[in-house]
Amino acid sequence: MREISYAEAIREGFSVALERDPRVVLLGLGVPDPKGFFGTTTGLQQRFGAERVMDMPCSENGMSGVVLGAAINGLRPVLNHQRLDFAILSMDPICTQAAKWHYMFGGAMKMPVVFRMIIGRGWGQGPQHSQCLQSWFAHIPGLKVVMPTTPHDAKGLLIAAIEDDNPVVFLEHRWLHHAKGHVPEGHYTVPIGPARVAKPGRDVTLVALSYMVAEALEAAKNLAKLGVDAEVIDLRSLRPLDSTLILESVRKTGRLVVADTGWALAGMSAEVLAVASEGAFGSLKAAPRRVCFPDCPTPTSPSLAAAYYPRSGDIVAAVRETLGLPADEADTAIPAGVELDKPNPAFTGPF
Amino acid sequence: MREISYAEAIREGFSVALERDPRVVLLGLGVPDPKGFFGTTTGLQQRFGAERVMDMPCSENGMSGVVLGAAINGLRPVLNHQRLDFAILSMDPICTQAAKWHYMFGGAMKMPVVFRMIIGRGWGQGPQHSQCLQSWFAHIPGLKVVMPTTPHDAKGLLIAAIEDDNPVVFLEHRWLHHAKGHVPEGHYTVPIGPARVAKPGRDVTLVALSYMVAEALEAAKNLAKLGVDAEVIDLRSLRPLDSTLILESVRKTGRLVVADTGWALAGMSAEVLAVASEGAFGSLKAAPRRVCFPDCPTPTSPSLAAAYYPRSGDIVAAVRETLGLPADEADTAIPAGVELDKPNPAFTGPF
Amino acid sequence: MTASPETSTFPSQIGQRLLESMVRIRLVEEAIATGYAEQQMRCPVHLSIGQEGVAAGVGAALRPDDQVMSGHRSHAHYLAKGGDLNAMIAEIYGKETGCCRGRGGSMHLVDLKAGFVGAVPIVGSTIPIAVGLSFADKQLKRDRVTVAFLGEAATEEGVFHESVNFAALHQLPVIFLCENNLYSVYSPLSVRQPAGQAVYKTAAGHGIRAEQADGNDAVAVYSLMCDAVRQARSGSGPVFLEFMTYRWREHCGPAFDNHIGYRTEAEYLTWRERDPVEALERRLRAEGCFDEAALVDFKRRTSAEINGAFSAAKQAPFPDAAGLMDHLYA
Amino acid sequence: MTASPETSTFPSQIGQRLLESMVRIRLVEEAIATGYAEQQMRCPVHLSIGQEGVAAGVGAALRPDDQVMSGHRSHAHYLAKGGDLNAMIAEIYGKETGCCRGRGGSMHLVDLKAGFVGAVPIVGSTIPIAVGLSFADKQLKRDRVTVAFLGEAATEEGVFHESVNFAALHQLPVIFLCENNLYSVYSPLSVRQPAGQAVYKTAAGHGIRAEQADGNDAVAVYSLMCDAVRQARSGSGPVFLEFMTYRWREHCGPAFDNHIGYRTEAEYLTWRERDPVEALERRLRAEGCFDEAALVDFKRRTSAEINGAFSAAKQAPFPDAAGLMDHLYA
Ligand SMILES: Cc1ncc(C[n+]2csc(CCOP(=O)(O)OP(=O)(O)O)c2C)c(N)n1
Ligand SMILES: Cc1ncc(C[n+]2csc(CCOP(=O)(O)OP(=O)(O)O)c2C)c(N)n1
Ligand SMILES: [Mg+2]
Ligand SMILES: [Mg+2]
Repeated sequence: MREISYAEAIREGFSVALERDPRVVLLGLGVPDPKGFFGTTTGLQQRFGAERVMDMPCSENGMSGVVLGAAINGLRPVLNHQRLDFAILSMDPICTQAAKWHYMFGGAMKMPVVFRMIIGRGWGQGPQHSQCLQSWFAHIPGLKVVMPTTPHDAKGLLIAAIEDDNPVVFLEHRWLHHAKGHVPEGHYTVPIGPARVAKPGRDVTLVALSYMVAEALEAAKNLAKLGVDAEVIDLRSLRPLDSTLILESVRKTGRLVVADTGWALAGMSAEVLAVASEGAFGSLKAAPRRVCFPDCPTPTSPSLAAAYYPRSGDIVAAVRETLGLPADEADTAIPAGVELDKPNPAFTGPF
Repeated sequence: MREISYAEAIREGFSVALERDPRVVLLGLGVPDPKGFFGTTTGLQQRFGAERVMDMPCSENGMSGVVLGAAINGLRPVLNHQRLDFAILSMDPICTQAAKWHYMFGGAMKMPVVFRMIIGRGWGQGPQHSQCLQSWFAHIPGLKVVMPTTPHDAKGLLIAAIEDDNPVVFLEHRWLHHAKGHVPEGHYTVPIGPARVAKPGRDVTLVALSYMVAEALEAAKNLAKLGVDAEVIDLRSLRPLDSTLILESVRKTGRLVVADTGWALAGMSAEVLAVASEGAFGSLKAAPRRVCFPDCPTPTSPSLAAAYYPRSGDIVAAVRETLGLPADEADTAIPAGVELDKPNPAFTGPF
Repeated sequence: MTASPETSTFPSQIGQRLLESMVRIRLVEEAIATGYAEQQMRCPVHLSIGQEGVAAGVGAALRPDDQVMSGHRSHAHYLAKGGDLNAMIAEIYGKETGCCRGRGGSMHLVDLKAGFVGAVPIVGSTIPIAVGLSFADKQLKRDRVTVAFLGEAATEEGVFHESVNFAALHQLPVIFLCENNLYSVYSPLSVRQPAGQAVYKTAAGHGIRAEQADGNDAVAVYSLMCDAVRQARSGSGPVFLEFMTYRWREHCGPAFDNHIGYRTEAEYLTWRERDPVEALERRLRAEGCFDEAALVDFKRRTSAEINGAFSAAKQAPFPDAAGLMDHLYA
Repeated sequence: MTASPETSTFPSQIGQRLLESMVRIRLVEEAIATGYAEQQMRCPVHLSIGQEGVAAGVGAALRPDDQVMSGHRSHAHYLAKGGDLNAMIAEIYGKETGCCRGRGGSMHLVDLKAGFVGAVPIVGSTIPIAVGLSFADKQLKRDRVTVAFLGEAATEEGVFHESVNFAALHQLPVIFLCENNLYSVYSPLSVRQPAGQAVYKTAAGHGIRAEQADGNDAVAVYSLMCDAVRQARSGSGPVFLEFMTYRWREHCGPAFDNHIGYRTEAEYLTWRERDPVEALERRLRAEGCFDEAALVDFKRRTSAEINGAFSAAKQAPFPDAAGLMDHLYA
């Protein structure tokens, strides 16, 4: 089975989409840059031309409007942001415009547009280059929101997003880019909506998204050593949200820990807990737990970043609580030699 | 006891703040307009001068930055928006800048600024004049977020917000403006943080915010007729969130219905359910329920608006579910003569 | 006023057309104003009475397949571009037969067949979207032109500048069409833009052609627009046009509000004197090509059409609540 | 180049001061570049090597109590404004002794005592905040001036225009200080702004004074700035200054990257010839007021100061994890 990195999978997804449909265009600051937008666009401009793969002015708000107009008039644009934080300048076109036009104009027009945003993590990213605001987008009806974890899903969901007739927010975690995994060649899609059982298990449900799926899988491995069989669910899609799979799993395991890449208050983890308490109330055997960013802005210093970004040990600790197992400080200790501002080498895949 | 309207209470709050502290300034599109910004600023420019109560260009993003700089340099500005929807243009200055500067500059400076936003409701407001995005702001550490329901709290929380050294998002529901209630004269504050028991009860906890508190109180009245004694909690403050009071109530009643003015997915209602299932797991006797906007943009037509905006009957129906009582279509029927695009006359207060 | 289009001799045909276009808009808007008291139209309405010269001149200079976007004050633009009157009135009544099936209301008109691609009330938000329409047209090698209608306050939004910069960069076939009516709601220009500054000059700062002219002279609007359309369609890049005009009634709603204090009755009366409809009528008369009988007949027919639209709208069904989730996703 | 400040005769004193300011910045930036390989500074760093003329000229024209804001590339601005070197280096190392106590990193410098009020990496976001500083100064009748440093790409953000409009409207004492180094990361001006357009002209569109000059001529920067400061401080409103310059190294990080293809080695070499430090040295020499011994001594002292800052930073403690929640709320 062919294995390529997540970044290469994105590039392949773009290639396939650009090839199959002349209406697909890629825009974004640095999209054709020599570093290939973290290696995700390398060679695309050379291959498909500067009219279809293009740079743009530093005008996130305006350019988000431009891609909406282009979508109405027959193109299928993908607007790329190297950090989600930059896309915050365009909440109006994304959430007040794109999300609503099909509905509020009574179905008169479609809005096939993808807003792709990359999320940073690690020391130096700091308060304004690592915000994980997936819940903002997921909150808005009319949008679709995906957060693929594996290279396979990255390519498949990217193509699905581009082929979708609705605005899709495509969120990519920088720490997944180097991860390798099996990726089929050519065209395929992963449907937007269904979550994925990343690892089946019976004792506790770990619902995770994006990079935190890697940490959850690592946690599951360590939990196995404690005799705990964890089921890991990779949400993949935040809107629509696959409540069915979440509820099925929780009904089976009776215990729930949610691991998000962002903040807790009114975040995606809150939604998953709400879904479980509404839909699987009788099945829950213990209070569910959330593993999220601490409730403060992201600090830059490595010593604070180490205390800030949640890791597999935090998930293990939360699972212990749901199982009534005694806490163990070793869970969250930082293994010697591990540099917390780089992706854990254990996660270079394949997943 | 003196009773004045919510709008008058806001105006009084501004008056008191402007009088006590020369550093307080009010900015916003139409702040000094002849209609007095829905009657909430009438006469203030005449009294305090055009330098302290001023109009501005149609530049929400830029002006949000301007008030931050003004706050750093010694003023205490309040930026006013006639619709929350307009403030969406300024998510960067509010959430990426204001919320983080005190923290990320190591405490070097304070950011005493208030972003006041009014939320619309009713037919004609439609998809872009009635968005209730309180959860977006509540999600962001570094902000404080309040949503007063009563005239008393409107004035007290407004003064508290202006006197706070942190950025405060002050959310006001248009349908509360005319409601009357007791409001003390002169200076007083309502602390940011604590929720309020709007009506004590034993059988079910209704957590509501802003205008939905009025609907929840109406629901409580109708539930009493069914022999159900509901406790109504008015959140008032979304960040910090008063988990203690929520948990106390849920531990007592064992049942929870949350009524929000906005969407469910990753909204404030999700957070309240999450808090309850984490913190009062053992006490919950039935699955909690959420009463929110349906999961679509806000339609304009009165016939759709009627089906869209949640009302007291929806809360009653949800309470029935938590109590295992049979559903009754009469709950949600629209009483003859009620015009759903206007505030229910039953809610003209006093609360 | 930097423009001097040839305006002294013009075909009587276009004069009559502009006059009828303005009269039709005026009659529709007045019918809305009158009907508003019945409280059956309850969404916010922003009337263009007094500003019809701009819409008429612009509409007449465009091809049916050219496209237009607008903002909160869009009735006139919709009608001038050939939008369906029945669908507009029904929309304002919130009916299933409305152009948005009642989902939108007055501030969200659409008629794709007529090239009226959409309007929204967030000031400035359609400007980049209109630029995007022209971007796609250019990419797909269509020779259409797009007009982005905007009020002068929209030029204070940063997105206006981002849009102009991008349009200029790619030489897109888009016309930024600014109606400067001196006010944003109750706020005069003096509290929003620097003294002595003119809106078209700000636009010109981006290096594009920008002109200012009298918006109450429909023929001048038409001439300047024809020229701008020629430039845009030929691939020579965007144009910014500013037309000075004035709304007669309150910002939002059917009433007159000169008495509440944000502007003077005298100012209003000066502009009232410059009624674009009467001005053109006078001119046609002077040039000996005013067909009074034809206009009377046109008004009669149009009134009947409007009455028909209103009674159809009133009788039309409201959207069924069962369709609440329609069109959430395509 | 519209400016022609009197630049042929200038006091040798200011020449020496500008030279030392540039040299100090250069030495600090080179020390960061050298130390970067040790991988102990890991936050993104955006060096100003090649652009020192602008920072030096601006810093020298300001009073200590005047204020400055900047963006991602702010080391030079911070130093030129008198920011604490030790606190800056410690901040880049993420240490508790850093100017943000390690919470910020290179892209978030602050030194209120020196009037360096803050920098953030979101392009354009400090521009309106700087305008807000000047707004408060005007309201509180202080005679301070504020400088908003920005790259030429920041002028593409709508918020730049909103900021200029507001500053012009209220005649605020703010100077928009644009360093045009031709690139935004790897993107040349040609993919971002219309051909033939100059940034200062876009700014001038708002009706404010706007000038362009050579940013590698520190004396020219200083002269123009002195003039702009006089205007702003006297209440005559904002000024926009564009200084053409060039960064020598990669956008972010310590390396040279002319080989990767977004710009040519030839272009780089042309600008390398125009080194602002060497240019001023040559000029001082020509005017007979170059004190070589003093410069050698200055470099020696400065290197010692820098070494001290680096070793102090390396030895300083990291923030204690227990303080994670410090300063969440005031
Ligand atoms: C972003 C935004 N800010 C504020 C408003 C409130 N608002 C509605 S219409 C309007 C006036 C806009 O003035 P202008 O663009 O000149 O158009 P006019 O009403 O004069 O036709 C304003 C400020 C809004 N709808 N959107
Ligand atoms: C809003 C926003 N968009 C994009 C970026 C990514 N970015 C970081 S620095 C930079 C270049 C800005 O160029 P310029 O303003 O000319 O400054 P220079 O780097 O040339 O000094 C960009 C685009 C950002 N930080 N913020
Ligand atoms: Mg106007
Ligand atoms: Mg640059």
